[in-house]
Amino acid sequence: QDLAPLNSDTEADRIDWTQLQSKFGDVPAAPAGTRLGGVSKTLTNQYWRSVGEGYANAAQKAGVEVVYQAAQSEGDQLGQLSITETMISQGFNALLLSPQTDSNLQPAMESAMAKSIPVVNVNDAVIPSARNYVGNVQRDNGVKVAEWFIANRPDGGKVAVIEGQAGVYAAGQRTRGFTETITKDPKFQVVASVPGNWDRQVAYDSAANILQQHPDLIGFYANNDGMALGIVEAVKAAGKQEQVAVFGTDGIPDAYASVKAGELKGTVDSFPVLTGEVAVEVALRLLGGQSLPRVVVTPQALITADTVEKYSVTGDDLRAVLAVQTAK
Amino acid sequence: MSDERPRLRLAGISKSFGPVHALSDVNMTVRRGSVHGLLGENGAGKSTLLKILSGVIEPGAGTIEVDGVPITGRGPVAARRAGIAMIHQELQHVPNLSVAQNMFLGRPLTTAAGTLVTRRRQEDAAARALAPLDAAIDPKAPIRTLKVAQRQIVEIARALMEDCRILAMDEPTSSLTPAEFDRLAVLIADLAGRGVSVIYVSHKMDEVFRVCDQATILRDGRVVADVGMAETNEAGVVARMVGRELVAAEFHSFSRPEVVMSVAGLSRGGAVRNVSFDLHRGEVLGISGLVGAGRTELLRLIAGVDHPDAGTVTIDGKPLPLGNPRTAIAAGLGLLPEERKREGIVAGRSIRSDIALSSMGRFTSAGLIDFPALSAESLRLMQDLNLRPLDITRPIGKFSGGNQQKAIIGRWVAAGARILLFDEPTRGIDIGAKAEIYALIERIAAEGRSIIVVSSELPEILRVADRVLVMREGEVAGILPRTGLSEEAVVRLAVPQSGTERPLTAASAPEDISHANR
Amino acid sequence: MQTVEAKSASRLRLTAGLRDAGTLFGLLVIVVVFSSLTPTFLTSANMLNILQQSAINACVALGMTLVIISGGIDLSVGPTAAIAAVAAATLMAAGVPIPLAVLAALLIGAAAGAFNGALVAFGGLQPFIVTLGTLSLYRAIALIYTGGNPIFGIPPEFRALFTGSVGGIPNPVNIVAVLSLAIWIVLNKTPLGEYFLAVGGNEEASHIAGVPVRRVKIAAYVFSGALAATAGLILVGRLGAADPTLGNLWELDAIAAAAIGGASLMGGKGSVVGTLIGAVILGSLRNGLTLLNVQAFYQLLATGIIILVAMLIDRATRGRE
Amino acid sequence: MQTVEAKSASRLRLTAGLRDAGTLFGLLVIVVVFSSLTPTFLTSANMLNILQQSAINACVALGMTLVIISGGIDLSVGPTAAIAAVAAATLMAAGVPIPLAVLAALLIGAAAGAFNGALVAFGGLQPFIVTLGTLSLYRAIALIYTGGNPIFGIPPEFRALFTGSVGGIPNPVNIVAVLSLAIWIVLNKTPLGEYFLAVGGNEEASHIAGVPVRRVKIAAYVFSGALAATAGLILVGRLGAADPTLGNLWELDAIAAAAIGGASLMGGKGSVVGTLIGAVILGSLRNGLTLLNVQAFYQLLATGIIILVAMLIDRATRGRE
Ligand SMILES: Nc1ncnc2c1ncn2[C@@H]1O[C@H](COP(=O)(O)OP(=O)(O)OP(=O)(O)O)[C@@H](O)[C@H]1O
Ligand SMILES: Nc1ncnc2c1ncn2[C@@H]1O[C@H](COP(=O)(O)OP(=O)(O)OP(=O)(O)O)[C@@H](O)[C@H]1O
Ligand SMILES: [Mg+2]
Ligand SMILES: [Mg+2]
Repeated sequence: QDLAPLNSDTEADRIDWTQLQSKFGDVPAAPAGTRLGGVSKTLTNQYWRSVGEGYANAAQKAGVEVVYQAAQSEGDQLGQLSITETMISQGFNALLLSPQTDSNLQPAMESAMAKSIPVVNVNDAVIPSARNYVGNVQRDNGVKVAEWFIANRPDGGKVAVIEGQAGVYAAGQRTRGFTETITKDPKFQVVASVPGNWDRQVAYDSAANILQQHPDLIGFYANNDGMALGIVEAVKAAGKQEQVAVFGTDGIPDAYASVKAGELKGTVDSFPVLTGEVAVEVALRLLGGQSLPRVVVTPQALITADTVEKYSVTGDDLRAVLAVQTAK
Repeated sequence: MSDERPRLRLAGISKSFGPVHALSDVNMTVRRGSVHGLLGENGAGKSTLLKILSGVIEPGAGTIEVDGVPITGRGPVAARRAGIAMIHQELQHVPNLSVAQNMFLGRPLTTAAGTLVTRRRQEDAAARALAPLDAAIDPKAPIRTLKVAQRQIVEIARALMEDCRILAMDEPTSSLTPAEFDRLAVLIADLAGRGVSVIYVSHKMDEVFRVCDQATILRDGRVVADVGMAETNEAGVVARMVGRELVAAEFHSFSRPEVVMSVAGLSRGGAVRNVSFDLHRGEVLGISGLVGAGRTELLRLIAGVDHPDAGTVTIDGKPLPLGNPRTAIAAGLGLLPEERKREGIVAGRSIRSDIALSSMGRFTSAGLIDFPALSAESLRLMQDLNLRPLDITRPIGKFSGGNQQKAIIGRWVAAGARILLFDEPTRGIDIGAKAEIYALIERIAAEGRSIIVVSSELPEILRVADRVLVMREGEVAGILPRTGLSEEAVVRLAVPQSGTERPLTAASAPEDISHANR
Repeated sequence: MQTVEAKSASRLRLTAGLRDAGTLFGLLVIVVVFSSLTPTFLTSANMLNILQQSAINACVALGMTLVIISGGIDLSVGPTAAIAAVAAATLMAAGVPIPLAVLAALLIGAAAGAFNGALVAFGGLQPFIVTLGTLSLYRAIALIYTGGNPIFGIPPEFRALFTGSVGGIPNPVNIVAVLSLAIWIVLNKTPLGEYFLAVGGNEEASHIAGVPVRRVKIAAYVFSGALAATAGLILVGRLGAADPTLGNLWELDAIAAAAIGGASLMGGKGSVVGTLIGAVILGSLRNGLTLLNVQAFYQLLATGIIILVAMLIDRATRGRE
Repeated sequence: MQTVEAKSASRLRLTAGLRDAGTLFGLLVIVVVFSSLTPTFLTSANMLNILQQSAINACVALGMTLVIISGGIDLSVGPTAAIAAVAAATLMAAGVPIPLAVLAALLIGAAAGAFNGALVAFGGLQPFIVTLGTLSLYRAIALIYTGGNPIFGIPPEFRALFTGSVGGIPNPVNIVAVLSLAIWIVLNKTPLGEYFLAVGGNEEASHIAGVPVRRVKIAAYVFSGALAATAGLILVGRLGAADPTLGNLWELDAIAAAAIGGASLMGGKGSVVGTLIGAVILGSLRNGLTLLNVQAFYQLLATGIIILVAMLIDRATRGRE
């Protein structure tokens, strides 16, 4: 109760994921029969399935059970709350929550606290009363793409943003990060910033319209990869592949494939599998009685044709690559 | 009985709707070329029997044979294949489709390959079928723009068009004038002459005696008699139908000259033109006229259902704001609409709710409905109106048509209306109930209330009215006092003057017929 | 006469009972299946849990039932709840007394409903398309008003109203129980209820019979709006925040609850008890599937199948009417 | 006499024309407003763009129109399209010839429609609730089948069918034009079309007249399913991937297009031309708002307002019927 409302992007009490081991030592062994409950936004998005994969990997390694549930569709706020409450009533030892909105899991959060069940808020929407958060800095997703443009398009030009669902925290932060960073360079103009509702088709149509209005556009930033892949098709249909650079967010496998094929210029990977693994690690540390900083930052990286091979690895190899990157 | 195979044999037909035995072990035989009456009071089971015959509902038990061959298969299509055509009591149309489309619904005229509808051919054929009945009906008009009577004519024409062996007609003339019945009678005689058997249901005894040669009489779902029309008379038939004494009404004495309502210059479109008249306390004013003369529209204007273009209505000296049924009801008016099913009842609600619909305020205390009082009043009214079955919770849609009509009259009695506007009040109502309604009208008038009765049945108008207002093409053709009132006088006023006859439609033109015959 | 009355009264009760019996039977089947699959399901704690989780949908569905009965539909319930919720939250955060803020929220909900109703009744527009339009419009208002950010700073006394319980029953359940009783009375015991049923059953006949058709239609939407606002307040109380995206997809759940409970989308038919059972069916479904740890895709599958099966059971039990 | 006939024939045509004129007028207003705000809007390239973007919604809305006319509603069009799309994509990725894959997709769409129709016609269930159930069910099937992942590897020849153009007109527009003509003929020239109108206008009368009511209802859903599948294929061709979440919220757009185009959700009324105009209105709206770079919240606001205003204009132009 004494905690200030959490802002995961600016919270001062934070630590990078790579430092957990050095500062807090090994992950404490979990007692037999430990059960973790994960609740995510939706499974219709590859991103959240990958997070679940991370949960499963880490749980298996630690010899604990993890149950992973999700709402039936993105935006189903009450459904997600019901699922979470029901899980609490089943006696899980710790919860890993990725809420639909900042507030919709608050009662679950409170009843978990009342029962002293540790809760880890994993990525995206931020529960203000959350004691522990694992995830990346949403704003940086947009910042990284903006920085690419400033570095690689010295002449500047017109760019556009295709946003996620109106009113969603991650979408707002990503868009703001991109827009605020790129407009610091007066040579760039953000000529359009319109909703794509996380939907490939809507993004495609919006991109086609924007290209109609601004034939000299040089780039798109999309709040997620599904929309970015739709935009790529619109750009291809307009025959402007050379001129227009398209960036997405999330780093789903399809985006990697597209980057390799030279279609998508890049995506900001926030390494969902790793994020899931770190979240489980954090939960186990909390169960082991460790007192961790409030925010554990997971990595993100801009994936372009130059770097795609480097990041196309998994497991410990990927951890190694990312650890090096963070150290820099 | 003749030894030739009967055209139609119904054996042991039974049908129950829940606890109601609509039909019990009905046997009926119809000869080839016979016009066979099916008679009985409201709710006797006539419509149910004909619906079973035409495959619309399935019998609980029993068999149907046409020319000695049992009908195989179910549903309306099987019945039609067996040569049975039917005119339904409750007009069933698709409002947005044209007259022709409705007439050919379910068996469209198509191109040779059967893929496309040939609308033009349908319209021509429809016009030809309509011509002998009412040439003014445009086969292309959406049927919702037609008045009830015209729709009934369409229904008749549709059935006549079919190449059938048995034609069942369930109250085909309930909305028609005597003149139109005359035309229908000719067609029926012609059909019978060609060997078609006709089953004819009507509450109008004069019609029955004119067209029928045989009749089966039902009471409470059972056959009570099979009679040859030649061997009986109206009183004999009615006695068997009713099984009790008919109510005899005293003609009310109407003397008070006090005007309760005065209508001045009321107009709407071409339907009602500059209509003015006065209505007195305790008066029964009959309104007569041909189909489409504007009577229904006039009542709707007074009752606030439609907005007039011009004109005023004054009640007890106070002008009545027009165009809102609630102000009209508050001023003491009540409309019994012409189309019971569409404008009258809320089919799914209990008859109690329907009776109380316009007088909820009366049964409400502290914001809540006083259901015991409401039930008692509904029950009292139902008994008063001889409504059957006497079950206040039964959905009104499940009552027979005649009983539904009585319920709506009950609604206005409950609402304490002082001026009642009855549009075809006895349409589809049996002879016993009719007498009761006449008695009711007398009683209401004697209580000092006033009634306007629109009716296409001249004898009815002559029977109940103190004065008769005759409408012609939307205008008041004249108002006749009771003294010296006669059918001839009314008809003379109602019929348009020569030279202003109705326009002909395409169908009746010679070249079109020849074109169609090719 | 006394006996006739008594008989028909008892038959009335029986019919009403039979109508909802089909729905109840569907619920029983679901309860039996789930409790045989997981022992947790039938614990009293879990039952309370289900009721609590169904409360918000039930509240919205009550209003939806009135609208559906009167021949309309209200797709805008979610955004209506959102507007009311963010308004109340802003007021309370600004120090306005709780009762005043609640009243304001209810009035806003009622006004949103009245706007829908007026477009339907006076504009002569189809309810589906009107409320599809206001679904966007009201959501936009909520988002613009808040800039898309949830409003925190809800006073603890307000939250206590909705997180507390009386006699072991969570307050949201108590509130919805009281509201259900009120709506049941409105529908079954007042002229307005008769009018809802009459207008939905036959609008033209009702008009001729002097029923104030337009006002009745508007009233249905006003109830729906105010009840949606109530649901929004309950949620704010539970969440401790008012999110402008709150109420997403509520319309589908509410319509499903009403329809499972026997309301006909053609109007003129529906029951308060049926709708409540419908809401509990949907709540049990979600709860049971989560207890069984059914994965999201299969939950979706099960939801679809169970809605269809519940309707078929209901249909079979009730018979063709 | 000749003149009487000619007059009423022309009146009929005029009425039909007037019906859609209201919708057309709404479109004109939108076009005038947007083209005064941004010059790009009225360029021929952008007009083609709008048509292209409206094509998919138009395709779905055509089927929806038939279902609505026949007195039903189909909320499951999006998931139906998704199932058909992922099935076709899987087949093509596995090397099945394109025509076979397309045929399979259409059959799957038709089967999904037939299932809806059968539940409505034989199960006696309400269309809204049936297709609400299959909305979940079909989506679940698509997600489970693909594990939630989009299917890539669509053959370029298939894509060329939908990204190409004939005479400067993009192929999706051509395809939908041909389908519209076909549906127009079905609705206006065949017995089936008359039956759709009849069953939606008065089911009981249709039954009495011997119209095969059940088969007609099923046919409407089969059309809707097959057209949704077609829309799914068009989208796969354009995007180069078959996403199991494809078609999200298509039902609302399609219903809105049909309703804006004059279809009555009470059944018995609707027009192919009106629906097409309705789809173009919605397409123009999205296009114009994007061209003007209207911010997300205000896009939502504008969409809501414009739907309501379009309906009011339409209503005013058409008059009370
Ligand atoms: N669908 C139904 N459900 C329940 N009861 C019905 C139904 N149809 C008819 N009945 C009942 O069956 C009985 C016979 O009705 P039917 O309509 O056959 O009478 P009818 O002789 O045609 O009367 P009318 O002269 O008024 O038309 C009545 O008691 C009626 O209430
Ligand atoms: N809704 C309508 N659409 C088209 N014409 C109408 C409509 N209502 C009335 N009319 C026309 O107005 C005239 C008067 O009709 P009205 O129904 O008032 O006559 P009526 O004397 O009561 O005849 P009926 O015996 O058929 O009821 C008729 O010519 C009719 O065709
Ligand atoms: Mg009858
Ligand atoms: Mg009349």
